[in-house]
Amino acid sequence: MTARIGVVTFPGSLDDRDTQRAIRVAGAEPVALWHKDKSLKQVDAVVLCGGFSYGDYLRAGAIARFSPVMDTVIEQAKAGLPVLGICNGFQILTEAHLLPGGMLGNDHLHFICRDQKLRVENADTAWTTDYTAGQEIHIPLKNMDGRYVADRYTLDELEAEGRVAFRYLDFNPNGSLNDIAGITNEAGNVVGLMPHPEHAVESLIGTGRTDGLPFFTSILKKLVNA
Amino acid sequence: MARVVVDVMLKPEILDPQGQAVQRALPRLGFEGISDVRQGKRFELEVDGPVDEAALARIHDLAESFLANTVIEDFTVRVESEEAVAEAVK
Amino acid sequence: MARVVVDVMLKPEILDPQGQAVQRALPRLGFEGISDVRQGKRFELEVDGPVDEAALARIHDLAESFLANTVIEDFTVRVESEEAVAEAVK
Amino acid sequence: MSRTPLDTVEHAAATPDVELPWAELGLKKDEYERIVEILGRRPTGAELAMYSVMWSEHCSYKSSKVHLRQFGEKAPESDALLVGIGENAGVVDVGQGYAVTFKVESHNHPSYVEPYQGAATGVGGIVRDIIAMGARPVAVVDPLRFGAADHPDTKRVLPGVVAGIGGYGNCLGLPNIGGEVVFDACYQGNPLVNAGAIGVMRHEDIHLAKASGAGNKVILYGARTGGDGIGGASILASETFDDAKPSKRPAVQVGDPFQEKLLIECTLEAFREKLVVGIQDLGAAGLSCATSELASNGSGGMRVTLDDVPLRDSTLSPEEILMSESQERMCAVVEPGKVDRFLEICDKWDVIATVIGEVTDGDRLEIYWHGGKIVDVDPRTVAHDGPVYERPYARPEWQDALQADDANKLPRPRSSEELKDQVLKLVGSPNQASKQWITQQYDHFVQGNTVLAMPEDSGMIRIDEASGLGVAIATDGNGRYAKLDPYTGAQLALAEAYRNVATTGAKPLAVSDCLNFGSPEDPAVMWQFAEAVRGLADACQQLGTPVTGGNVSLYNQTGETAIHPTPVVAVLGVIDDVARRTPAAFQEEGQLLYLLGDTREEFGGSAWSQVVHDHLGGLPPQVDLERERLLGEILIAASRDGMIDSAHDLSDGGLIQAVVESALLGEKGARLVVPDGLDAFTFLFSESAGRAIVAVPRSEEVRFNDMCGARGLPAARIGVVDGDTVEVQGEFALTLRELREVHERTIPALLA
Ligand SMILES: Nc1ncnc2c1ncn2[C@@H]1O[C@H](COP(=O)(O)OP(=O)(O)O)[C@@H](O)[C@H]1O
Ligand SMILES: [Mg+2]
Repeated sequence: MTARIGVVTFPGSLDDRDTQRAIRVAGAEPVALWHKDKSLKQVDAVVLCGGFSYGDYLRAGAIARFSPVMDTVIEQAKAGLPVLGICNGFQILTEAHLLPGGMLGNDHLHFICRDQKLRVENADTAWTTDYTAGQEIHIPLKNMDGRYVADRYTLDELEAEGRVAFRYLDFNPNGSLNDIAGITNEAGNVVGLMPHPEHAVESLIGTGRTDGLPFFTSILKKLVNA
Repeated sequence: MARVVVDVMLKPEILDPQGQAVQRALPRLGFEGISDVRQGKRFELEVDGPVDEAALARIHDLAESFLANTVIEDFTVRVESEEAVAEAVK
Repeated sequence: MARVVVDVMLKPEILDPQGQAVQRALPRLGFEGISDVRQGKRFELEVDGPVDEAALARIHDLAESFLANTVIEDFTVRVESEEAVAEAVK
Repeated sequence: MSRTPLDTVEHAAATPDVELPWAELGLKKDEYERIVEILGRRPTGAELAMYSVMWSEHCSYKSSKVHLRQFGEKAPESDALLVGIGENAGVVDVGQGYAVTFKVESHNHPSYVEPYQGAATGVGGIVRDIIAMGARPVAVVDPLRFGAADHPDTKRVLPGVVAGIGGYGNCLGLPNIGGEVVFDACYQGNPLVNAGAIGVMRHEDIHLAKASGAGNKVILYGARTGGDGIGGASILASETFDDAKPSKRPAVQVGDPFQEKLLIECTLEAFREKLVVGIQDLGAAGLSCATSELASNGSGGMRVTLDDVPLRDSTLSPEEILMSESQERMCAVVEPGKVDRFLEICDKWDVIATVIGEVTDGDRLEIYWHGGKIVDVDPRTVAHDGPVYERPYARPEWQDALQADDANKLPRPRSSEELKDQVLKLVGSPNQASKQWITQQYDHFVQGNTVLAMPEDSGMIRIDEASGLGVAIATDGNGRYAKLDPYTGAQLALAEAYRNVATTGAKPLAVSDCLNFGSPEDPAVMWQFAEAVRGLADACQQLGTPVTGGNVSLYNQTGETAIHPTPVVAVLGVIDDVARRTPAAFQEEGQLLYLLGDTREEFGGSAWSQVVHDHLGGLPPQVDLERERLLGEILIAASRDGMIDSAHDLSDGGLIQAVVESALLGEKGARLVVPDGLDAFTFLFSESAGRAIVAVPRSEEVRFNDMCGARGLPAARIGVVDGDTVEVQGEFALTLRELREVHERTIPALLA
């Protein structure tokens, strides 16, 4: 059997089909979810993909957070459903308070698209077990609002609990505090990050690296072995 | 030191996609009775020295030539006074 | 119909690169004597019906839960009154 | 509502003496008289609005039409061409049942006035052309020209334009895979913001802009209509923009990329369910254009009730509604039985959609407002029978002197040290420096099919996951060459774009262009235009790549001073399997570097003459299209048969520029030897066309040489991929670190 992984399409989602492809490449079954439906079609995990939901008007992710589908995602994530937020998905997760802190415009005020070096800091989350802690990987990054901020207390807590899942290496592309590229919730089922693992699953495409594939194989193994 | 506020809004005839997106989201959040939303920018300038006519005129120039593009935006300049602050509902 | 204005600014302890970029450009434009610039958002809401305490309270909720992300932003709500308008230097 | 009587058709017939503001709307007296003659009465205000925008330079091509005809007349036989010039965009067969549509357009004037929004709405407009053909947009490109890199206004215009193109394209989810950034003082008050888009569809999904089938409904969907950009079409194209008169500033529109993204998705869903008979995007001239073009291309007439158009501003007059250029709107013709489903799909995507009229039996376009008929015209007279001018043209008297001022006679470096300094100066000059600061503001990865993007010679997109079928696109244009000789300059633009596509391993198939020139009322400019079109049409014929569509932008001048004539050419190519694409980066140490083609002493218009001597004169490089074709065939064959691991075309900056780029990209140096018969200076800086460098694995050397020998393509072994310096034996060596510093520092230092 394989796992069914839902990918939510909001108006303005851009990487929904890419994410579905990445799930397929990893050997799982992608399931399209629609923002107006409360139902998650009984999927085993959910990915909130990249894009500009609602144009990212107001704040990135702020309007999407109030869609019907998010009511269910929030409820089930709290009950342990694995949820991965990539870029806009990460922004939605912070707006929904499933992850602490907030996302602001890049400190250099420009959109930035680059092949970004990261360190995997936490290889125990639902989405990172196929990495090893400390592993250095390259994943494409592309965003306007990638600056992770949180108050001192929250930052200290994240660091102390090992909940910084990914950190930027060599170059901080957006002014994120503590070079944070991605974080996890306490339970490790909800993970958000700015870089785009779904764009790094095929050797011919994009930067030609496949460093993003373990996200999808990690969750697949977890779900199949569960 | 005084604070001068420059508000920059899109001209009324110009499409404001951001304001529209906010407005369209309101019913979903259970808000009724707001017939229009416009979103603009607010600049808070901390001015050294007295904010006299001359200073305001200079800030007006700044707003016109730099903070706003008057092809598509209108702006207002005002000194943030005690009264205005008092009126704010925090 | 009345207009309610919600101003949203980044919390003071959070870096505001937009405001900084404006401030850094000032000397180039020949402006001196502005020691700090912060840039935020201004929302103009057109409210149907009277803007009484209850209405303002609702808009306050709206600002708190939606227009601002209070993890990173502060906001103020105010009725745009005759006084405020009069004070504006156009 | 209004106190003055509505200017209906009846009213117009009854009041022949009413004066209308035809001059203010940009019409000439004889044009107005022709309208009166066509109608047999004075036009109503609404009719006049329609004619004035549709007969503007921008929409009617009245100055350029007589020349553009050559693209059709000289079009080479091509099995690939499915839809040619005349539709929203041309369509090319790329095999396996796929068709590709692509086109380039300009948004020059608005981008000068409001760089962010001007450029953003330029992307929005070209993407709607692609959707209107039935295709899913898969990529954008952005050929750009700005004033001097160190001019203060460039610091206003460029960052805004780049942010606007990125802001819109990124938000739409379209990878940006190519373009150009050129600085030259001639573009100071007239930056060129051209934008191109590519779309992919199955053959059976091709849609055309026509309204057929009496009773079919006309549905307007997308954004509400507002008061923005009114008259933009006529004013933008028929007046020289003049900073001193704000009243003439064209109104600028604000784009809403989110709305456009919804338009794409809901349009494609409607296409998938075969709900659409005809479709047209609303761009310049808004509803005037969409209704008259749909009606005139179809079999019947059309009746429209303007009161049904959803408005953002309820005070708009019918004339304004007809002229409004509000963005993110489309018009579809749908059979009555399918209207409900169409509206349902729009509703699913939160897109406002309204039936505003229907196709009729007759052959008239009739538009109603508040119950009165305010337009009753033969739509062909609006859309197709605009004025055609045979503008006078003459070779400018300064042309001879310019060509006589031979760049080959400029002082050349006298020592190895000087040669090295000039190399550094070249690779760090704004035009040759890395454009990464700009291109990293564009999403290259979205859609997950990008095989190659900047700074590769062409952008490449996979269109079929199973077979690896892909398309490539490159845009080029060198205004300096075209200024020296517009005929040759246009051919060089094509040659370069063609070469760029072939260098990555794709077979060039078809061409789109954006022709940016000064005022057609200046005979010298008109001559440049005529020569460029003739050159391009001849070259397309010879290379077998038909022009499928394009755009003309005139009046790019300030006062009497026109920009360099700047024909921008886009070439589209196809590759059977993207796995065989050839990148520009050096891949492996020890691979042999070959220079393909002939190197002559050709410095006219060169980057060297600009950077070192601030000089423009002489003749541009010669064009040999047969050689270009042969070079292309060799590059494609070598990629297909695995004989080369990297390739880079030679263009502005010459060989050294190309070697430095490939070295920095691959983080591997090169040792070069000046081949027999050439001096080091010419070897490094000449801009002879028809050349490329390739890196050949040693195991393939014999096979590769045999192929070039058999086909008669000069191929000289010039060195080897090696180390961490670029070394020219006997002359100098520069470390990659030093080169990178010089190459990558320039643009951020000027603009960040
Ligand atoms: N320079 C050109 N070369 C070839 N075709 C052109 C050129 N300029 C315009 N055309 C063609 O003329 C037609 C009308 O152009 P245009 O008005 O730009 O189209 P649209 O109405 O879709 O914006 C199109 O088919 C276009 O491709
Ligand atoms: Mg069109």
